[in-house]
Amino acid sequence: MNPTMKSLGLTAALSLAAVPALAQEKLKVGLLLTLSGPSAVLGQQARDGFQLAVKEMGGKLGGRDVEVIVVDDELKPDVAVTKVKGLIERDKVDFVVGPIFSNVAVAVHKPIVDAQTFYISVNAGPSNLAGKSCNPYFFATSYQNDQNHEVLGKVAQDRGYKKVYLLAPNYQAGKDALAGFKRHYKGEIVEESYVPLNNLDFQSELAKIASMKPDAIFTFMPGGMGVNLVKQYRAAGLADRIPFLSAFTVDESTLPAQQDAAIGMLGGSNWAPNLDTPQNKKFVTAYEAAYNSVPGSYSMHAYDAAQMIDTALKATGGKMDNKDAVRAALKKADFKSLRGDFKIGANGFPVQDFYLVKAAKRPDGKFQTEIVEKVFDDYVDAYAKECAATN
Amino acid sequence: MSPIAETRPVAITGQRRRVEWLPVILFGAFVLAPVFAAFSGAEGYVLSLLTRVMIFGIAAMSLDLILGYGALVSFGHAAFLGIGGYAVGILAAHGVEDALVQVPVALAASALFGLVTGAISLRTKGVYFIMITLAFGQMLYFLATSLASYGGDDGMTLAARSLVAGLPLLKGDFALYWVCFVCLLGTYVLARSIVASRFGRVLRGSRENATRMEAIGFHPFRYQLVAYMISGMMAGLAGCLLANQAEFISPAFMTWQRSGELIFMVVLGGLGSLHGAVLGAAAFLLLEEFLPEILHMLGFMLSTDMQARLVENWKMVFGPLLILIVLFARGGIMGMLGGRHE
Amino acid sequence: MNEPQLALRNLRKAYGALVVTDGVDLTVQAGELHAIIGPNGAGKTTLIHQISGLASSDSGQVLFDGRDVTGLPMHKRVRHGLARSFQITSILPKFSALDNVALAVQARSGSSFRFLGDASLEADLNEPAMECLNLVGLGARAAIPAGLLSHGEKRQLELAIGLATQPKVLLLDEPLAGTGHEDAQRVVETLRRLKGRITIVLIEHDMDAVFSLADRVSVLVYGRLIATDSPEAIRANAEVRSAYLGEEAA
Amino acid sequence: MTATLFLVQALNGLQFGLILFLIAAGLTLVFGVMDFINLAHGVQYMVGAYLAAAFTAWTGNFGLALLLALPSALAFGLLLEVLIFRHLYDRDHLDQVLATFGVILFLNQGVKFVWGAAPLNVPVPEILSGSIEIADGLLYPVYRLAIIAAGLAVAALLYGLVSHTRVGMLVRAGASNAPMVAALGVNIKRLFMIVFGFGAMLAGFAGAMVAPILSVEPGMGDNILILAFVVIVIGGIGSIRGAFLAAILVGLVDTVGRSFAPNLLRLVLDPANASQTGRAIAPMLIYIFMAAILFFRPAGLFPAKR
Repeated sequence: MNPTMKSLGLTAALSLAAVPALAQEKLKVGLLLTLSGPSAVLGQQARDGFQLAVKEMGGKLGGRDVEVIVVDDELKPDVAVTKVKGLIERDKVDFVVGPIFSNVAVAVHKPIVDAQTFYISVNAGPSNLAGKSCNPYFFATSYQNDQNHEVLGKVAQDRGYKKVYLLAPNYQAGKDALAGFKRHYKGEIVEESYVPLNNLDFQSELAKIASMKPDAIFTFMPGGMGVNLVKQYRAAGLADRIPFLSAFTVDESTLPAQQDAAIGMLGGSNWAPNLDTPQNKKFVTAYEAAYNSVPGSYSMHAYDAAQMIDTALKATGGKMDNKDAVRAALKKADFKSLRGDFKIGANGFPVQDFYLVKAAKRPDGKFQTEIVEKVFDDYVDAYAKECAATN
Repeated sequence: MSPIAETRPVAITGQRRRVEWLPVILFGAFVLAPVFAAFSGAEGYVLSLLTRVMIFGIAAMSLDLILGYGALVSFGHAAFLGIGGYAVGILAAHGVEDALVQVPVALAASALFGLVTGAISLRTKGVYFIMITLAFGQMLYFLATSLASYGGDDGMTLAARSLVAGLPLLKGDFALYWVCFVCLLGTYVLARSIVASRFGRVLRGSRENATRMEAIGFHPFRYQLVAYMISGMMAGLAGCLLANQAEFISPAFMTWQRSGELIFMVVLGGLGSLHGAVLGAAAFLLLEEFLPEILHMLGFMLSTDMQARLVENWKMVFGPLLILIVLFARGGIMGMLGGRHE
Repeated sequence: MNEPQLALRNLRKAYGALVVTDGVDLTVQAGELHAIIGPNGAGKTTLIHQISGLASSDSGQVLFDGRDVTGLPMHKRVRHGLARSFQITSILPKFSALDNVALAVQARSGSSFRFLGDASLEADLNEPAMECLNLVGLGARAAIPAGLLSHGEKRQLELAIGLATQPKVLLLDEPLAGTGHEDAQRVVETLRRLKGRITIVLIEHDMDAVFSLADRVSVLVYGRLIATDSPEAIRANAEVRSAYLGEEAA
Repeated sequence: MTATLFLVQALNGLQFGLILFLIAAGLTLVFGVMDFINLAHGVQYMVGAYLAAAFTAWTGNFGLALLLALPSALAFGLLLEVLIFRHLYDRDHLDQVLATFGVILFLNQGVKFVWGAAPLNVPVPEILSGSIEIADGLLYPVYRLAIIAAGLAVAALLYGLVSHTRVGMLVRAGASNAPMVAALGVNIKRLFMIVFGFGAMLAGFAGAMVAPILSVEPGMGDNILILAFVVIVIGGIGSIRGAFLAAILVGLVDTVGRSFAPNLLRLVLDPANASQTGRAIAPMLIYIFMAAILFFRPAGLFPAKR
């Protein structure tokens, strides 16, 4: 099974030759992911996770041959809208899987659900899609964005930290992150510091942290920003003095660059590569063998998304024509998730456990996050109650 | 009398009389495209792609008006796209969903932004002008990212496309396509007219020799400022359309990379012909959309794995392609077609 | 005599320590053709820049029609009727000769903030422009892009553009510079025809032309006016001869 | 306490400014002497960082890697010059912008092709890895001080080169009047190559120096390129002195402004508003600063004399 890019596209789009007869036979899944630019690594993880699952199932999902069409959203929401219309109308995909980023997720939501196509997010979980704008065609195998932050707020509260310093990039997800942290943390927040998006240098914030001496810091610094922050935090000598709590900052996508600097830093997640379930062990081994890197939660979500489609189609006998039947089967999520305990809630988002994780070096010299303790059991996101749709 | 008069009768007036087939073909293609779209089996996609081409065509053309005819390299032009988009989005969020209100507000806001930033920017010349327009573009970009109630960095989805006089006329993809077509044609005709008008002649004169213009009694600054405002308003209109096409607005509409892409489209198409900018926008967007597939087809003799790698790294082909176009096709696409207007 | 058309009062300009215009006083009467001569580097072009407004003055005044225009930018002085040509040809090379001149006509006739209608087809602009071209003998070359004209023709075009602004005073900075004999003759003829109709301040190195055309001549040396008088008197002036004509003649 | 904090922030601003200077110096020279807009200057910085990362992985020693990265960055710059840039010198600025933008696209994807999309790691060299306590509880990393020292040393070296050598004289002359230098019979082609190669090496050096503290990833040069342009425009194009001053100013405005803007606003606004406004204004500060400078000095702080 190899990815087939939208090979018919050019001709089909601009000529009269459409090939509806053939399209019936293969199941088509469109992967809409960020594959260029600095954040490409996240998209690659998700793509590889999905394709690993498809490969393991013999190139079939739900008994049907599957064609996986990968497109790059370039992290431009308006480009993504056109590409997703291409996936739906030209390639006639049955499922859109992706994206990584919330702004893209929000932008493509309307065209996908308006076309009554199933939309499975493998990372982005913006609050409005979980709450007011929830939709029967939208599912997530990941989480609602706030949840990982809530884990750390709970941890900070439980550990009795009196003073916490918050640090986030100056954009919506950053503000949401801090809001999520504060949902369970009730102690004093000595400072809420915002840095510009794509900030390179945190020296001025680190100086402030050193002078304020909080009991812990909490931060959300995705991608390269997180790499910079972690390395600089370690270099400033703070790592051993002030606990570093973070989400989406220290994970398998950034650890190859952070390496030793990140060891011992704490994060929140719904999974870690060392989670002790048999299927997870098999997945991590197979992933590492195929792609020579440690899988992150992005790959795990995508792998689960493939499984979710597979079981749903098995339930409908491979048929897509009855959307309600497909939806009911998707919602049942009758598969063995890599993270073990897993259900789909009323708003299409998972009901799952969350863990405190810690960055560690494995005996083979590679880095990964490892589970410290379970923080939430069967946790439902805070927006689910705002969801009116009968999913 | 020197022999030049006999051998080179390059009469400007004669040039203008010649029938220009290129814009006719270009706009003809836009008229016929929906027919093909209807038969392609993916009409929403084809229409959406071509609608984008037309919208960016308007934006690129607006830039060509000041870049090609006024030599004003604005590196913050995407800001106007954002103003247009946010005018639609913010008004819609407050219940004002009619384009008859949104568009005038967008145009007024664009004109105002153009007036203020233009008045400051036009004090500088050359690269300094490029950079100060960039600075203003960046300011607006960061302002948009801080608008938490309008989605901040994530942007926000429009509940529906704008109404026209209370009616959902833009709802269908075909309707939006034709509205964009009319806007494109309208701005093209208007821009052509401006270029040839008294005003346009002063603008063009100022591009060639500002001192001479002052010596016959013109103050180029005033004309350049007004041109900058008009150009901004056209781009603002494109922003309104873009918001409706994507049914979404976000600060991503106005990054500096976007401004760079607009310059790119203009230069790719060929400076100073207006329809060249539309061609440039079409070439740029279609290449961006289809280059991965073209590569896929060209790579048929490679192993599927290599083929996938080639496709994923399409920008490694796109980049050198641009360099080659610059090095070997002076004057952009218009230059290649031998139809440079000026 | 009446109020002078143009008067300079103690005009000064310095670039750092180098004083290029050093207290120049000058009056030019309406209708006069006033020549300013002087050796290279005397500051003639700078003086024209100061009068026209292209360069600012450190101190002193430029009075035009009795009005102080010292602080006005060039484009406003032109609108009052104070036009100029350039020593180094300054035209719009991609515009036709006619459009070059028509643009100058346009500057004087109505608003240029008109966005509709093809300006190159406006008879109101083209006819006066054509007259100016005919006046300088370029009528047959109206449709040629200005950049393709010969050097002499470009000098004539400069003159036509200046005339098209309907100036009361025309400042001409070496209109004969670099022209061949025939072209020079044509320019001199044109100037002779204009003489008396408008006031002209002429900077020129061609002494034959200067002495045959000028009503009065001023001599500028190192930024100072050392003499202003009739051509005959200047010719006879010993100081001028030693400072200027002597070395020129040699 | 606030005074020490201010001192630390000023030190940070200085360090950030010096990194900017290393990049801006080459950019302003290439621009001033050759009148060439090189958008690809940012990817040369990125390539420097990647080279440092690759050589560190290979040799296991950052110092050695730095020594290897410098000539490699130089060679890479010269390769680009010969292959592409020299064909663009006589083109107008727009063509240059377009072609060098193509180079950016290619190289951003290229490093991903070679090294993968994930950020690379370069450990801080052992001897420079500690921190110095500059005030009670305020640690300052040694490596940062090393960057400051290296930046100042390069600035001094550049000053010496530009003001006391023949090439430097030509560079200064070229920045204010390139045709004149050509008329003097100088081999302009070779001068351009030297300037370009040197600029590329400086950018590469900056990239290599920051590799241990910043994430080495595709596209890392894009944002810094814009900042470098801001610097050279504020400083006055072609002026090394201007670039130095502007780089330090931008570094200080960004770093100090970011941490103290909310405090300053608190004097005039209520705290909630102040922190919100401060947050909105902070990322714009540099651009507001540039617009203000250009408003009063349309050709920068040290305009080239023409």
